[in-house]
Amino acid sequence: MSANIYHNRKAQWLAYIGLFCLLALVPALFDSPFLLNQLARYAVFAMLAVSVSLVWGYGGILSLGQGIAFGLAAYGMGMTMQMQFQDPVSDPVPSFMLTNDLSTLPLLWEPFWSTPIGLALTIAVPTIFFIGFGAMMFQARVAGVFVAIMTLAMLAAWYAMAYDMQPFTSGFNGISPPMPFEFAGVSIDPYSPTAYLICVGFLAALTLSAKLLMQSKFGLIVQAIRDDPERVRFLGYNVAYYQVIVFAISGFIAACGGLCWVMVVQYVSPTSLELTLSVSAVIWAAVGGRLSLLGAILGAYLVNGLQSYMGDELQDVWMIVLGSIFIGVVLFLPRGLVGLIEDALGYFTGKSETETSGVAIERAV
Amino acid sequence: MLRLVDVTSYYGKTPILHGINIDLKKGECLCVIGRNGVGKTTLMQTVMGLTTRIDGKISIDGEEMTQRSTAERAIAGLGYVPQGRRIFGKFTVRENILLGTFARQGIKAQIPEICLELFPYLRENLDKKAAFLSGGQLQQLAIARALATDPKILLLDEPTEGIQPNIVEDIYHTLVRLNKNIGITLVLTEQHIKIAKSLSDKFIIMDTGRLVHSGTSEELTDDVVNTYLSI
Amino acid sequence: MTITRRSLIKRSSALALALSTPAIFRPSSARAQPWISKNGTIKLGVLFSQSGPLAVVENDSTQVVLFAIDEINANGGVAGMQVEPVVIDAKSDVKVYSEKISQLILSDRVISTIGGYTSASRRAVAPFVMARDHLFYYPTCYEGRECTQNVICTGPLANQHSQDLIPFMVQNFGKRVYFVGSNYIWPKESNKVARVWLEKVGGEVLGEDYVPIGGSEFAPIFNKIRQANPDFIFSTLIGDSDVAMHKQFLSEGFKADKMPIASLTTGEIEVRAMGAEAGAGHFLSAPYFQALDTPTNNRFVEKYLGSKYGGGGVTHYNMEETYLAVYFWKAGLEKALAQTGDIEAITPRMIRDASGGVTIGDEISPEGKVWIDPDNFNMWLRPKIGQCQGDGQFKIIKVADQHVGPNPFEIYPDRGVCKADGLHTPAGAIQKGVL
Amino acid sequence: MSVTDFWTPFELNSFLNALFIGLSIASIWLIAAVGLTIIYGTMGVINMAHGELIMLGAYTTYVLQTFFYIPFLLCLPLVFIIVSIFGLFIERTIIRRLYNRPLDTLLATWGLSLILIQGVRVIFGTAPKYVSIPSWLNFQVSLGFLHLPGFRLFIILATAALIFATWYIAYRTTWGIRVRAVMADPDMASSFGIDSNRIYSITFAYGAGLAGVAGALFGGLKTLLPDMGSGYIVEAFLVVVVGGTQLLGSIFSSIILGELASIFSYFTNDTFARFVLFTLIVIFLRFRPQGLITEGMKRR
Repeated sequence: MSANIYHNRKAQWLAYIGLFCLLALVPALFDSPFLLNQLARYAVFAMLAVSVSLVWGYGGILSLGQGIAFGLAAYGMGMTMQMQFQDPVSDPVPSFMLTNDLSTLPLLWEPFWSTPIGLALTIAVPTIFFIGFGAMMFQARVAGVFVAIMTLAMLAAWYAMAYDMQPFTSGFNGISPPMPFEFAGVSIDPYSPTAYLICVGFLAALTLSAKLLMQSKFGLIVQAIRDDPERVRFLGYNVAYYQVIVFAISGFIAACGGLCWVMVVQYVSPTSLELTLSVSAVIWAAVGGRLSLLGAILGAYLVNGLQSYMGDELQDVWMIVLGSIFIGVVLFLPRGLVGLIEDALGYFTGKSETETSGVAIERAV
Repeated sequence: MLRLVDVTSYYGKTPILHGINIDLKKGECLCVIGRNGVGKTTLMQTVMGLTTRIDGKISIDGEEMTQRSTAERAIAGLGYVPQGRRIFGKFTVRENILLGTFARQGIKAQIPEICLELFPYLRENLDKKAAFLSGGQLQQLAIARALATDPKILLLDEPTEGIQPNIVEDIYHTLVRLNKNIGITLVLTEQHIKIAKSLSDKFIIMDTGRLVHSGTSEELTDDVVNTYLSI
Repeated sequence: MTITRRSLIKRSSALALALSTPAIFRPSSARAQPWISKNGTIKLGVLFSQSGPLAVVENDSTQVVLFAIDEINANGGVAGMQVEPVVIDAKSDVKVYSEKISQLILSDRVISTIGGYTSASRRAVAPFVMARDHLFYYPTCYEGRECTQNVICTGPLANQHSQDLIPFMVQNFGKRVYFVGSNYIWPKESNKVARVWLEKVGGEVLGEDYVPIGGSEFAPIFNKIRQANPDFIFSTLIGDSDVAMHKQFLSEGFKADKMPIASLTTGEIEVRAMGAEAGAGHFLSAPYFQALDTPTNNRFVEKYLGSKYGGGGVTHYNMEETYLAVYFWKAGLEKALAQTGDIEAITPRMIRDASGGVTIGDEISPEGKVWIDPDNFNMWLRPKIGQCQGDGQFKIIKVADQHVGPNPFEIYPDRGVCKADGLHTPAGAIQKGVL
Repeated sequence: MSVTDFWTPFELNSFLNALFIGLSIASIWLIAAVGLTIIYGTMGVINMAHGELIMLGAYTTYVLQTFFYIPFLLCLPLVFIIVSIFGLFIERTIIRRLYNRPLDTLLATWGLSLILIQGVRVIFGTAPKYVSIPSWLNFQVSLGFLHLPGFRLFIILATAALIFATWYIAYRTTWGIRVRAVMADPDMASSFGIDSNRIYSITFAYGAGLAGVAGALFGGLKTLLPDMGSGYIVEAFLVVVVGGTQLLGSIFSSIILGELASIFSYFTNDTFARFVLFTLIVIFLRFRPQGLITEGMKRR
């Protein structure tokens, strides 16, 4: 059983490190600000896909609400960047508020004067929300489809909120901070290698930590819960506790994605909280392979890359192609594209692929 | 009538039954004996086509059944009284029996007289919700429902389990009548050795998914029982 | 720069690998290239949605830009060079707008971009447009109260819309008004401006309701309207909601002659979508109508609808404003060229600076003479009021006596005045890039 | 400001009218959700493409009206049949392979919805289409201060008729017995010769047909755009889940949700009403994930 190199932990770590090294080398190889910015966006999408892979592939919780964490963080970052632009004395209130009949800065916005506090809130608020929301769901033993529906309803509620609270969020139009993000006195141009490397750095750090975590005892229990929550419960584990933690970690990752997103696009609007984005993240993870963090990353890069670079003739039918790919993956490749890689590696290096693939689902990579 | 040749049956990828051979003639009554969890119910479900995969051959009246769906088997003449009855509680008695008629050839949606004749209680309570019936009444309903399919072979999984003794007797007589008078082939699993012995023509004993002993009911001696069924 | 880098090195060894290579310290070589090269063509970005919900309107915008470019190229191009449109489908997704604007600026190196229909798309591209000192033409009505140095708007501002419409409606139908709009900034701003005009003529707002963009359930709102019984409804609904409201207006039993809808949005294309029956009798304030009977417009309508781009079957104000944007761009570019003399030296910013005061006369502009305000770079135009007829076309009831100037901060005088170099606040400071 | 600016003062007649309108909204939610209830309740299939089936219904009506000059009333049964056939096709090609994998049906049907939206866009273009409703429906019902447009009344009646038909089929025909048997215990049902695959196919087709009729009716209220269906899917799902995936439950939940939506938007505005409503639903599901009505339904 040992032989398929796909299941070899050393080989896996090599593959992860190799991928991130490759990504980190991009600025050295291509001198194109546009490409860097675009790839930085893909890295952000990859973070979202990783968060989906973690919560769904490993935790067995299909959340359609990853956009909540992403969107809340995006607003936090947007507010931080907007306040970096405002001047406390001469121009303390963002322009869109003045035209929404707010003459003083709302209390909600006050903490964002300070960049460190703003950043901390950007990450902490979504994570804490996910802890609370997760605790509410999982302690009630909500599972499966009902988690999907509840996260969907929660997402729709947040969307309506961001949309409606126009004086605080600028509503549908969104907030576009006029200046790039500034940290420790350095302005981070969204097109610069710095911005790109920050995104890739976040992606690498989050993915590798998540992988480490999933190989730990905690991760094994999480995966056991995915396969059979009742059995784990009978063994005396607090299933809800593990589910809440893995849900919160996925929220944390998505929040980091939201933070990086606004750094590279300098814009935040309720579209971050749209259902489409959250479901797209699920699609990326599923196409690449939700049982593997690496697969999710590949899925995000691949789908978005195809979308951007497909010829104009195909743009018309792109959604049809995407939909078909997705249906095909669900029907025939439940392990996604990395499932194919696994089978191929198994074919060359290991035993018969049918045997290994059966095991692979239980022993996700 | 019912023939199983080297049947192995699976739940998921795990084999539950191993190499079962049965040959039953028309009008015979076969009793499947064994301790709990040895595969008696699985055998019934295998014959009915309710397991994931079956290797080997199953035929009814010479007709190949192995690859047929459950519904097709029911139409071909298999009636099924499952363990625990599995009556549709939200349905009325009438609707429950009507369900059986869907497997009939020819006239449907009409309750065959035999079902009500055997169980007068059901005739009087046709519009009662099945959920309100007692255990024995439910068993009667389950048998009536299976009879409505006009079966050639009736599979009964623990027909006397959890039923008060006086009704057990009723059911025993009903089964005798179905088998001896009407000529329906019976396969039943039974814990009561006494009932098994007096009702059936043949028996098989199962253990951990395998057929370990078989014979005519006369051969079902205390020795055999002690050898295979003692704890 | 170094501080960030150092701290990053600590974080990840993978990053250190990349940082050790010198390439990233190279200055971007692209900057030295001219925007327009002498032996090439002039590239113009066209960034509208050809798919998704916004395509309803924006598809026509793409078509009319291509039509105008064809027209310009057939007449000798700009400064003797041919114009090459770089058309990108923004898929009705602000993420795509924000991604593709950088592609247009950095990869395709278009000298300017025309695009957008919603304020959200304008705001999504604005940071990049400003950071790269690009020039973006936003060819439709908007709320104003922005003062950037890189956006030229060729549609009417909120103040230009209602200054004639509100008095006209009050005079003809009565003083009691109900406001209905889509739930975002432009309708809210437009309503604020409309209130100002309403107060001047002694009108009264009975209620104000907003539905989500795309929302189509108007029963609760019509319930309130029935209760308030206004003399007319002032609508700033966009897209689907606008169409749904007009259809339900009919089925709720309201009559256009008793309680007409005065709209800033319901043009020919919307009427086509709702059916002329639902549109008939209501009013629209816009600078342009298909029915405008001038030689230039008749020629424009006939030529456009006859061309391969005219599949939509109607012309409307949004389309005409987009058409003007192309000609404003041409005029601005030519003026900038006249000032510098060297086409390779032209930058997007030069075109913008040269555009102040640029005029397009009757002979080209279907709506009549228009020009760009040299201070805030929005358009001087003559708003018109039309009433929709049974055939889906508008009858022009009133044309403003004279051109009305754009005033992005009209109802926020204490914010300051928008000038070419930024927002001049009352305190004397100059704010740049006010969004 | 959206909350405070126009907090509509309470006024009895108007408020009663709002309650009345709530019923009208409820009928729309219900008719959008009824097909979904049947499909989900019977088969455990989460059909994310349900909104697109509604959209197909609307476009089919448009085609029938515009190119075949078929009167509106006659369109309704035709749309039902056409969309049912399409539903049958979907069931045979995609859904059938995913029984017992409810989360996967959710994903696959999401993919399907992308295909349908873009497919319709490619065929019909981006310009909006509209369905014209017969002029005899342009009347208004006034009962004192209560007021209802004729077309709304028509939708309420059509919804009631479809619900009744569905109830009749389920509880008064042998076909209904089969469907309910498969719902309750597929294995036992097949032991009585009921081909559950066939039942699933036809149930799915029936649910799809109902969605088609809903689309035909909605066409009279709003514009036809390829993505019009996505606006209904969230509400429809909430109706189904809050109701407990049963016909009766869906009726109750759509009435409750429709009334709440109407009352909230009476006092505040539509967007804020959605926020409050969705949050309430999340909290409700936390305490009653099984929904309003749960009588013996077997969950998958």
